[in-house]
Amino acid sequence: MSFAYAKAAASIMASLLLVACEREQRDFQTPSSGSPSGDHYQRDAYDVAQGKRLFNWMNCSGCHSHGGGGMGPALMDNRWIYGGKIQQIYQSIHDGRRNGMPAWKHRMTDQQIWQVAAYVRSMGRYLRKDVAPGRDDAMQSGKAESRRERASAIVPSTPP
Amino acid sequence: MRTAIVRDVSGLPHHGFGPRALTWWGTLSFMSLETSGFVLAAGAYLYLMTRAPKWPLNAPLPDHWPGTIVALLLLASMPLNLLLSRWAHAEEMKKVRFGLVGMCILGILPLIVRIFEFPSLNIRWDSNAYGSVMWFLLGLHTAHLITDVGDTLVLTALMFTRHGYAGRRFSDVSDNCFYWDFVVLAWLPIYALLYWVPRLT
Amino acid sequence: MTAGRIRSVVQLATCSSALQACSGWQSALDPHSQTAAHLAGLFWFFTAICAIVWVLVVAALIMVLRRRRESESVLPGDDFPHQQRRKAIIVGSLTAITAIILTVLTYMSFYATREITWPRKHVLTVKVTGQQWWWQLDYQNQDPSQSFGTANELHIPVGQPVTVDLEAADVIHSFWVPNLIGKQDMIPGRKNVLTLRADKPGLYRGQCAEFCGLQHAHMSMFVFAEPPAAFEAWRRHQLEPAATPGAPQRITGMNIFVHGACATCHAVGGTDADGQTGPNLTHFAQRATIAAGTLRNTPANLSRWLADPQAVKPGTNMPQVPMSPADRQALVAYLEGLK
Amino acid sequence: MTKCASEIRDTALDDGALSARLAHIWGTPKTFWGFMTTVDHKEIGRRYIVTALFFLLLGGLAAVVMRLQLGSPDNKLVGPDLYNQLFTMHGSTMMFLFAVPIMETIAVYLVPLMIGTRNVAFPRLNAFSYWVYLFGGLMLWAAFFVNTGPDAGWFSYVPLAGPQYGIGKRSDFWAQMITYTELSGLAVAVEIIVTVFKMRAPGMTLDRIPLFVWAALVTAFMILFAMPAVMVSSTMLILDRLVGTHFFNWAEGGDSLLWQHLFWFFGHPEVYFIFIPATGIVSAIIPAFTRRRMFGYVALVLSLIGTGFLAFGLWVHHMFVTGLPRLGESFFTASSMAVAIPSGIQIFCWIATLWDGKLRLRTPLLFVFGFIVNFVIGGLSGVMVASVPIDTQVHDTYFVVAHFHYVLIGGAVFPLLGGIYYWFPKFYGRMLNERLGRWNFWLAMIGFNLAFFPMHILGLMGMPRRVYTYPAEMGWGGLNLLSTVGASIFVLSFLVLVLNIIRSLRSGEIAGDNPWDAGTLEWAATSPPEPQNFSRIPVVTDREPLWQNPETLPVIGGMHADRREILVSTLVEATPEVLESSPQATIWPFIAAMVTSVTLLASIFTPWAIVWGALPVGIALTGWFWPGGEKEDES
Repeated sequence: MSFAYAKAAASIMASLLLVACEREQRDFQTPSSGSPSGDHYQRDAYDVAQGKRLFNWMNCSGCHSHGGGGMGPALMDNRWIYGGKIQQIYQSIHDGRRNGMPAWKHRMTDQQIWQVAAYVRSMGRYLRKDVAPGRDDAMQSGKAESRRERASAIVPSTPP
Repeated sequence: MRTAIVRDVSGLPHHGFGPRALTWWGTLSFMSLETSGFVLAAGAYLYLMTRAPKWPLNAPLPDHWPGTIVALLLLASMPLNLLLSRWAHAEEMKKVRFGLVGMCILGILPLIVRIFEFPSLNIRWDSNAYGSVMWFLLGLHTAHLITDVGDTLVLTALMFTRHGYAGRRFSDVSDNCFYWDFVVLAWLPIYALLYWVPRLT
Repeated sequence: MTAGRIRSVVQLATCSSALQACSGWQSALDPHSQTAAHLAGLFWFFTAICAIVWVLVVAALIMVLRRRRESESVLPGDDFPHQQRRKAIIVGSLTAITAIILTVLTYMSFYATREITWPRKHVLTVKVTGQQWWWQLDYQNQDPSQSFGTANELHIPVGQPVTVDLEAADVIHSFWVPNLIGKQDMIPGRKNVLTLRADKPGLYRGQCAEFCGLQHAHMSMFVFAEPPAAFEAWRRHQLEPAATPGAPQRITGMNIFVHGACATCHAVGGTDADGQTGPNLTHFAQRATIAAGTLRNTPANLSRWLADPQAVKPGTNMPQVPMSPADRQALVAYLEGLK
Repeated sequence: MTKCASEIRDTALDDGALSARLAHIWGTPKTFWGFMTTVDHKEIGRRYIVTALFFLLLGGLAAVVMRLQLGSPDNKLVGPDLYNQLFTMHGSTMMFLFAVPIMETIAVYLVPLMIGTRNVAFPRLNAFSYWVYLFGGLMLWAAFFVNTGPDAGWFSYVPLAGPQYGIGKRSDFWAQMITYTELSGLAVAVEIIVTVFKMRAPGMTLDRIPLFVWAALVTAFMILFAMPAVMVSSTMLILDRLVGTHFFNWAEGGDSLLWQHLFWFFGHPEVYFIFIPATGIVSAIIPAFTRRRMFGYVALVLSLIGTGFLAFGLWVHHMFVTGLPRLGESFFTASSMAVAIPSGIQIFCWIATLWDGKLRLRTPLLFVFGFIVNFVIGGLSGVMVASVPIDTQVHDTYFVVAHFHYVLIGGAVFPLLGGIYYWFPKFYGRMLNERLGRWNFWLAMIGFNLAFFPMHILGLMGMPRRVYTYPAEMGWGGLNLLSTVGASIFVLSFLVLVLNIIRSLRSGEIAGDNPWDAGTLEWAATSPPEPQNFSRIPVVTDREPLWQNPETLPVIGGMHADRREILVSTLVEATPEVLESSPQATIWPFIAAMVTSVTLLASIFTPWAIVWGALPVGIALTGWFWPGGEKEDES
């Protein structure tokens, strides 16, 4: 009986440990090709932060305006034209979409695209709070990703 | 080592008031360190103010009325606080109980008004550094207000039990009065910083 | 001049091997500018005074251990009154002497600060922006056609004061070229200014001196102090667009660069590559090093860097762009042709 | 308040009976419950010291890994990510979890014994402070072991530690660790102040207070006024990170230099929190081993107070290269130079006392000699970095690393080691071995200087601090290797100390009450002291009471022998004025510390934790203060 409790406690501790380690991992090396689902990018605060850095550097706000939407669709709401899973967002960035979204496969590496996709997920508050980035040292344009209300379930949407 | 009794202290009292009590000195020490915290927070406020092009920074002036009402309420509590301290020194249980109940009410009233004070700053903490430091100062004082009111409530309950008759409890009551003075006085410079300094420029 | 003489005395007195180690291309003790010479002189003056004080204290301790006591009373207690008075006078005088020394040092230090302060307007102005983890250099001119950007290698004319505007793009960095000048922080949202003047031609190394994250260790820069004519030639060359590749391999390399991921972050003047977030590579082949002083600029090193930047400089924002070895060869050939 | 009929006064009992009776009343049962509930300053002080030494071990191990990494150029033993965590953990641990706590808690243990009382002023606060400190330290190291160790340096400069560049939860753990340690540090400071002010033995007037106690008092005051600065700044940091305030965001009216001002307003005095108690230790050892009263008592006390004041006027010398106005910087050069004067006076007075003394060159005195030799180097290099122009070259280089290790190890750890050899017999009743002590001293002296002197030269050769590696062509490899070798020898000296302590605990020579024939009151208590310290409170008529009358201790009579009672005396003259009872053992401080810690830990992840946590914390504090009906509560 007590052994069972100990086992349960140990497994809880172990999973906490894993969560923390994963969240704080700084994975510098590019994963070898054929990289899997990309899910681990959205559990890693470093990858999400790098994604945010790239989002700014690539001037994604030029169309998506800090996620609020402009020429491109908003990224903060729960409406996703091409799906809101990280793999789908990766596809949108990688190959581009009709209506003006360019393909980035030749302009960013796979790893970078995954990082941006993970960051885009954080804008809609689909990531854990302790993984999503805090506010920038810049003029503010709304709440930081880590403070946004959780987005509701993903709703498929059509282009306007 | 051999010992030789050279002096007898059996006649000394078992509790003292004010500087004769350890808790009074403890209270004074905590007041000093909290004053240090208030001064540094105020320093941060003034530092940010001197760096800002205008003050308030991109925000309407704060509405001073809730703050003014809190200030008036706090000042209004001072006479009873003074009396309560005297009654505690005199160890008059009935008056002490009355005074404590009164101080609980006079402590809760400004706390209620305080709830309306935050929105009347007319800026959010996450809008800019001006907003952050305004909320910080107000929050710092509110924390002190809450803890002292909580302390007064517990002490009031205590004085209505049999434990209240121990002499040192009266000393505790007078120390609580001492701390309330500090909470009231600390509010005045913060009140000026929050509501009147932005109006100077 | 006093400081200079003291310096030579101390140099003689101190172990010479340690001092030889002190000289170098990133050393505070091998000044190549008036400013750095002032600083070094002041340093040696302070060191001499401090060394004397320390030797006196240790000598006193040794005497304490060796001297014979007049009265070895067994009972613990006070000194005799006459000893007390004598000691009081000695301690009092030593305190006064300490105060005098400190006053002198304070004055010396203040005087040196004034010596190395320059008026702030000079012909040549370079804006240096600290980035994680490289230096962006913008040679600014009233006439935009005379302005240009480069990275990590600062060229200055010998003998002329140059205004250096210090800024930071992300976190705090610190500009420091010890042979020429002491450090000054680069703080986001603030502007600091230094006046840099090299009095001898040469190559000087500088390094970021404020901890700035993962690759703080590999954020160095080089200052090339050149005779004015050479500097002017270099400046004119920088204004020109990049060399057009001739050889087929280089043309392949250019296409990879301009149409691939490289151009997203890097600019090469005269091509479509206009990325602004990484170092400007217009005259990359002229640079002595890669990745802010991390590697010497050789084709082999460049190939290694492109193959896996994270292995060379873990945490750098330069990604590993997948490409075939042949493509990488072509890219290296192109970049090494950007004279 | 009628007199209790059954009350017993100590005048009715002989020494033996009284001692047994008070030992029972004040004693801590040797059970788990006794361990958790004790409020005895000696129990808590001892475990505080052991915990601080444990953190010294952890911080030291971090340093060992760093030294191994830097021992050769382009080394790949640890990468930049781990290295940054290591040096941040090393600095934060040494400053917040080792140096300041150990100096404060040696005072917690010794001050009541030295001033002749039975406990500190607020024993339950003392227990609370220990538990909060323990939980804060463990939290930080637990975070490190799950790869969440802070990595922005022990002074966590923004923006690197801020919300944008301080990625993940690492800096949040750092900022919250500050809250824990400051809470415990401030609590101890308040205890020490009130204990020294109001609980001194009758007759211990201000000019008879032992110098160690003066040092502890001055330190406590400095903590009182400096620590709130880091509380304010770390709170701002965590608010910036967690709820999006803009204190340090330049684009929204904040300023990253605000952090530096606030941090160094605390950070510079902090060096003196460590150094001043160490001078107190030196001033306690020197008289005992020279058989002379300290020369210049008044001058020493005034220099302690002077240092305390000046320490608050120096903080800008950490910011000389941030581009502040030159005139202001010159002022801070002058004030930084001026703080050398009180330190100088202290050194002159120590040497003057040694001059005519009858020296007994035992291990504690050896460490005092080592202290003077090393600390003077650190002090003088401090004079150099106080100069703005020189600082522009050496700031943030290994020169500064060398400087502050000379000040902190030379100036504080050497006296601390001397103090351990000096007071160990009082703590545990057994002497430490003299032979091993000498080995310990010489290894420490040689290892320390080999490890840190070359760093001066490395800094001048251009080596910045906080780099995880360096290229071979810089020519720094040789000196770095030398430094690594020195560091290993220094570590060895600590192993000798541990060996010595273990040997002594098992089979050390029995010490007796006053093995060094010293003059201050702690040596009048038994070794180790009884739970009540003194069965009868001594009466003091001299600065070195035991030298004045080595045979008989004058004491007072008339205190209760049936409850925990202490004597409250007046501030200046120490005339008895009140017989106050001292609190019983209780579990509430532990519970309060527990709920406080959980609240603070949770607040790293959500600000609402403060709201949810307020209620349990309030309940715990009410439980703590609510009387339990013992004699101690009802008087």
